Amino acid sequence: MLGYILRRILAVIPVMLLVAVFVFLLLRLTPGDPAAIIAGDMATPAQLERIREAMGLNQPLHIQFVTWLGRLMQGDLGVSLISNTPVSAMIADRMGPTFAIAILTILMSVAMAVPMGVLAAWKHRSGADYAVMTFSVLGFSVPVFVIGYLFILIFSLKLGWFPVQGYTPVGSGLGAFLSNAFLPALTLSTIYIALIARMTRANMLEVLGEDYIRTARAKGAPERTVLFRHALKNAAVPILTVIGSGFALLIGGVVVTETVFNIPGIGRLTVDAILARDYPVIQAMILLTSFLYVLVNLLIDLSYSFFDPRIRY
Amino acid sequence: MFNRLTATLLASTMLAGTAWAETTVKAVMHSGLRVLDPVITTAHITRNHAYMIYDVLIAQDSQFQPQPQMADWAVSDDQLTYTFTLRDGLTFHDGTPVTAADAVASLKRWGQKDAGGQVIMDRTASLEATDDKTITWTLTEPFVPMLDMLSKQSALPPFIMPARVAETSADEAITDYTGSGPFRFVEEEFQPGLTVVYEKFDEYVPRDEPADWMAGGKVVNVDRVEWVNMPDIQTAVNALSGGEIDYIEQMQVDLLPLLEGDPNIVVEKREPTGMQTMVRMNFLHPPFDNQQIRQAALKAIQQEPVLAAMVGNPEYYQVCGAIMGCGTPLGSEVGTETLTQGGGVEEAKALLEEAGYDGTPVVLMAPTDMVALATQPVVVSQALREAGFTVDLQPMDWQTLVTRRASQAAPAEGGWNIFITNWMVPEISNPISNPMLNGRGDDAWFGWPTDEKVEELKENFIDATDAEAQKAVAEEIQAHAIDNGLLIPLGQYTLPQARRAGITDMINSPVPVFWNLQKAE
Amino acid sequence: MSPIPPPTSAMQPVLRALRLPQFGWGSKIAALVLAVIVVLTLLAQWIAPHDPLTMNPLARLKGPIEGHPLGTDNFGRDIFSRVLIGGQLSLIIGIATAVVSVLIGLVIGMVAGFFRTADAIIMRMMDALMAIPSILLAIALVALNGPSVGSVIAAITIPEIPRVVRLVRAVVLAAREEPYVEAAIALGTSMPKILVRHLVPNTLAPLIVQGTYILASAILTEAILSFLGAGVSTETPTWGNIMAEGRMFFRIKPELILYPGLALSLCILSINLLGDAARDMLDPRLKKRAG
Amino acid sequence: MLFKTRNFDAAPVALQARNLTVSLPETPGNPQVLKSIDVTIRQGETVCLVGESGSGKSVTSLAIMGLLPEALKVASGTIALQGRDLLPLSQAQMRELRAARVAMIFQEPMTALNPVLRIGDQIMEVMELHTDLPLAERRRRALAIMEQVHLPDVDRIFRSYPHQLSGGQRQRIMIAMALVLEPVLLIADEPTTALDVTTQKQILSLIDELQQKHGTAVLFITHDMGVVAEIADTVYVMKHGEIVEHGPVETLLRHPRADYTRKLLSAVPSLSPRDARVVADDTVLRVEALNKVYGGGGILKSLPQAHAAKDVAFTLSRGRTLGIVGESGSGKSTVARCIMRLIDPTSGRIMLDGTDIADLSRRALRPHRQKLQVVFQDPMRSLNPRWTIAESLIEGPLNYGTPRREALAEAARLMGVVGLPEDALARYPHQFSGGQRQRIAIARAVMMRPDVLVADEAVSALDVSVQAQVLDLLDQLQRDLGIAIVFITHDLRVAAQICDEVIVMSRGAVVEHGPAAEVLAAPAHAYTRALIDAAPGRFWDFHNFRELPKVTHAQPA
Repeated sequence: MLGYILRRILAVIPVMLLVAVFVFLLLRLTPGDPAAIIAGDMATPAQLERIREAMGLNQPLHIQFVTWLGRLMQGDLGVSLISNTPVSAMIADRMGPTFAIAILTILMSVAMAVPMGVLAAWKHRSGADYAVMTFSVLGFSVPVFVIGYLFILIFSLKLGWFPVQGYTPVGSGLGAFLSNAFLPALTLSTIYIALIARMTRANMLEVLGEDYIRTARAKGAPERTVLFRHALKNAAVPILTVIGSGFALLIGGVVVTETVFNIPGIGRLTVDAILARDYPVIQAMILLTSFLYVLVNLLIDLSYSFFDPRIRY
Repeated sequence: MFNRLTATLLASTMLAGTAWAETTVKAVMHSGLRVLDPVITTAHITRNHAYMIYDVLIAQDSQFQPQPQMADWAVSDDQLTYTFTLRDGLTFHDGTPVTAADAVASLKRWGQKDAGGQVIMDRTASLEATDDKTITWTLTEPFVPMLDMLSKQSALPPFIMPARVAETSADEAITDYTGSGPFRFVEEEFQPGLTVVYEKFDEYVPRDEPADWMAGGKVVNVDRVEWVNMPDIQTAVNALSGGEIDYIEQMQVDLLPLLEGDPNIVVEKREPTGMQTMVRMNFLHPPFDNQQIRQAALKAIQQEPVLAAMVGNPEYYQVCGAIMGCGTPLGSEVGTETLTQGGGVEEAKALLEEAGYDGTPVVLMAPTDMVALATQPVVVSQALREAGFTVDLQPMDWQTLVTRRASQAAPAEGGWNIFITNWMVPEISNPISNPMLNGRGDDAWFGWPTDEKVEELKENFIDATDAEAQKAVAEEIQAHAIDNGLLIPLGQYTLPQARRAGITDMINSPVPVFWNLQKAE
Repeated sequence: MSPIPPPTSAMQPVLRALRLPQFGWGSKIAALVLAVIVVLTLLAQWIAPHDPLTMNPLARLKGPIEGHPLGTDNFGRDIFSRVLIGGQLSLIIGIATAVVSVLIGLVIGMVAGFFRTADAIIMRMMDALMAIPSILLAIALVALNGPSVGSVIAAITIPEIPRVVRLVRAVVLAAREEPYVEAAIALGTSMPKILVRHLVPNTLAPLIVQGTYILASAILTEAILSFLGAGVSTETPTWGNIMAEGRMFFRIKPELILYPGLALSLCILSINLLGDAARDMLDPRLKKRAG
Repeated sequence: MLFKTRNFDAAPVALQARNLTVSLPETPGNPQVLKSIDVTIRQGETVCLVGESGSGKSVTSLAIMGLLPEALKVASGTIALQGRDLLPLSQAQMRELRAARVAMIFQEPMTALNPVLRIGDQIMEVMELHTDLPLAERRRRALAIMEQVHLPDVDRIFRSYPHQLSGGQRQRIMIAMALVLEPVLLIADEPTTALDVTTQKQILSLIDELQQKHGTAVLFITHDMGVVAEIADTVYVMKHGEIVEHGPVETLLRHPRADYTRKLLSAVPSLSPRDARVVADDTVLRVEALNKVYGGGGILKSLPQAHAAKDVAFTLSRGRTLGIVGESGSGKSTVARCIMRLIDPTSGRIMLDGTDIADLSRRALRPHRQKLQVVFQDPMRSLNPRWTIAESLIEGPLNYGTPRREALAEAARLMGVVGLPEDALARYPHQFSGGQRQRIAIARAVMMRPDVLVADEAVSALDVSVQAQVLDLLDQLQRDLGIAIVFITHDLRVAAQICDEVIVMSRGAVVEHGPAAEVLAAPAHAYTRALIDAAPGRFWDFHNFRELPKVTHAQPA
């Protein structure tokens, strides 16, 4: 087990290294001169050259990469070109809200999607099945910002149940946190629920056709026991996998919902950084989100053995 | 790296929000604050930030007249020596007193960067602190607009910083945000592009006169001001309706109906002059290296559709052909009839024919992420096409435009032909500081016109001794600038501000400021 | 000896998937809706009452009025015409993304599935590409390369490729264990020929299904890119940028989001439903249970 | 005593199905899957339900359990358990009966247990569902029944997960689970089909033992006549949803009345070896010291190695058949795949017509490929489903430069040889039955005019009647073309019928090697003996409806 974990962690290294290369090349091989941005409205060519020199932008690409990677290894993510603040501080500052809302989203999604998927699989080809499937296809079909606007319109403006925007940390009280975080999480959930419900349904359908389900029924087990005790645990691994791979989707959704609900998270930080060509921030953010993705999926892989005793490392 | 992040991440998720001070004003500003050094950028948000935490020597009142702020002044009879005397009680936020040496260092740094400042520096014999309270500035020749330049609100007012900060190279951003203004910058709570927090600076001693635009006593009546950036104006409107914020600096006029009828909300124009939006062409490359074709472009465009698409409600825009702004002392609308009334398309077609325009595509840069600049290019490109231009409308984000407009390369090789920009009317109301009227080729503003005539006219303006004479020269400049196509004015507009009714006594200056205002609980 | 049924076509599984009468009523409606949308957008040039770019800023944000059945947008352009024409580019972006990512993914996936040496390297690269959140990658690509149709397609395509590669590789790995592939080896069939003649056809069915999902998600991604300010120019309307532009006026004139949103959602919904139906049809595991 | 001869006429009826008809109401034409069948099972009796695939055996058992798939509906008839009709019962009432009164065990022990629940919990669940016993008592009873099914180390197995047990152990668990509540009726649906013969023998005797101990009625579903001969009291023969014949086992095997029964019985290959053919001195394949080792290596720690084939050696002459016999995991398929070079041997020589092909590169191997052809087990998967039969058949010849027209003509001719109409060439595999596909696969191999044909369990997936036809075909081809055959099988009957020589493998090693008649009639090695002992019904000559003339070796069953 330990050896396996070690090997898996080691396997993260080449992936992250490749991500680093991608990110670096992506930013360096595309137009947009960070020096021009720093120099501002009134810069002269000589000033530009000085800034390029100072930033090391004149050196060959591979030297720049090695330098950058070296700093990265020491935990130095650099300093924002625009605001001059250390990137790690900026990220640390903005991670809380994103993190909290992402967790809430995952919890809400799983709590809603898994029962939906189980129901749909159990009542295969029934009205309930079609309802769940239609809902989950709808979740993929409506842009998340449209959903966000609709929720604001209905729940905040018409019904007045939630504030329209903003963020309160969990520390200020769960109620306060939830009143701000519920709508964004619900918005984000739609696509996640769609994904998980579909996956749950598909896998439950498959599992429900397995011999041991027949065995359970032959034992006289009631349907509830068959579904939740025998089937669901067997369907858990692919459901977990989709939660992990859906994490990338979640990050995409976060970018949009943070804009719609004005949440000071890393999604907006990234979009702002990209639009402002704030290279150190872009690099750090893409690396970080990729790392989180890899990490989440690693944790999920490792958790498989909890659900399926056949998986031992 | 990630360990540290994870730790802070957990901490910031769990930590309680900061306890509110007694009165907090939450304001949504027009843009997120990212750059904190008011000398290296002309961004308005940075200037607004600087007005919060720094003070200025002299300031402009609502009559555009310079008034004492940190200092009184005296001018020698030969108009060559200006003496500024700091008033008592001025303290930096770190507790040290403000000295003349601080002011001199700040003025010198400013003089390297600001267009007006550079003109003054060109004529400066000496600038020094003669004692702790006295600054003596000696010129080589008289310079009439001296006090106007020093008291201007935009684009780069000379803010006074501690000498140690002002000694930073003008090419580098400052990292120490100690000011002497009425508010203190709370660095720990700063989130670039997102939130800026200011607290009342208790040791600040306001002047005794009532506040009048940037001049007068800056009396702070609230404990804390938070600037929040909201990327979506609708969110801000929703938040204002819900009482989650107190103030929106720039309202999208189209959204005003949403706030109408809400007794808790006041929508108003903050200041009378507003902004001017205008077209800039690139003089270096075809087809706009040809005066006739520049003229054709000017004739092709009519202001009203541009303004309508941009603002919507005519109450908030004004068709105006004056390159120095309508409603300013020097505003003249000579030569802009087709812009203001239309009907120039046929003339434009004729001019194009005459100039032998060969269909060279015109690269028009269109920023998509700047609300105030997003619609004009679309309408302008349509108008140019109707007159016979081939237009290549290239959408891009604002930062790309910023990078690209600095390129003198041919349009096909990463350069450009035309883009649209906005200036605050006070920034362009004077031909000396109006960046569009700089005709010094490579040293001119983007577009790089080489126009000796306009430079000559500006010399005449500096030499003009009274307002009448100035106005006469200004009219000549207007006629020439329009004829040569230095810019195509697209009209003036004001984006109203919206506030909760509980926020009162705001100063209606072009720069939004937070002293003087009261917040009722 | 039992009688042998008459011969059928080589495209058996595909045809079976496309034979609509086997679908449920949901899929039939979906096919109908999709057909209507496609026909309307194809004929948009002739149906649309106005040029989608002709503006009249003085008659902007008007409700349904004479000549403008859905009203006008903030430039005074006809919303109905824009939604019709906008479908064209949205569909083109969707189809192009689906086709390009499937083709590239097919080639890379084949190589990875068949050549063990290349496999490790290719799959690590795909892992890395997958780890980068696709929206961020797409925004970055568009922001850095300029928001042309080409770069939008490229930006949406690149993140989809690893998913296709994984799919193709999995199919190839499974198929190369099939006895008929081993039989082909025994028959002296060369590797490239086995790849093309035996394995590629196996990937066809799952790729068609995957292609529909990519098609749907590309149309959606385009809308999100536009929303975030990294989409195609407003001069070439797409459902995405019509909505992105209209979002400012959501509360004033919800039609600007509503109609393109409805067209977009209906279109994606139909494509997804058809994709699901095709998958149910093509997935032998599900079929087994249906019997 | 050859057969069970108990008489149950006096015993109370445990289960009686009358006029049971099951149909597919949603399929056009409402086809009937079971056509008005009658089955009676008495207490303590073992009733065997035999038939080929698709005869409706399993549907019968599922109908009794009330577990029919949704598409199937009981159209008419009654199923009475101890006189109480089950069909009108609600789902909840049926649930109470399952496991408590009627229990069932299934064919596939590998998949019939829930892989994510512990064995003990799965056994105790039965009691949890049907009794109020406290946990300690449930546990005690679970352990007790596990002892009864002769599981070793019950405490450990109680805590284990299914994947940690062998197939035989899992089937014992299934039996334990089925019998823990002492049901009236045990339905066993092909419970030993997926097991090796030696394990099968143990399970069969276990069922028998428990049945006697508890007096349970057993409905035993199987397609294997050997098993029937071994365990049945009464036999029902099914075909296409109908019961064609039933009666006491001995009567049925000795004097079958229905044609179908006769046909079925005749198709069962005899365990007595065929007459060995003349040894030609024409060696086409010689394998020397063949080894295949899997695993090893690994980056951080060396992975466990598996020696799948140890020093295997044999020679094969033209026109003869070599059988490689063994249970699962014995390494017989590994040897076949090594010879085919579908996998690379670790060491050893494979001399094909005098050339060692063991180490040849793919390219160098190509010219030799055509001499060596293969037929696989699974007829459903051995043909590309997207290709017409013609395309599949000419693939090989085209590879070696035969003109298309010629190849097609040869394909058409071969269709006749394998007994398919010529127009079959234009069709697709899914339009054929399993047996037909296997003929096509054989034709495809023969198209290459191979010297050696490797048949890897080539008839194992087929029903006996079809199996007999395919074996005949192979025999005929061998006679006509002089092909040498390496025949891999786990089925001693099949080996006896077609092999000249036999290799018996166990755990990768060859334990016995010799002429089929010697090895099967007088096995020298204990393992071979055990294997033969375990073959069910080995005393009976089904083909001739009588006992085998002589007992071939020492210990009778």
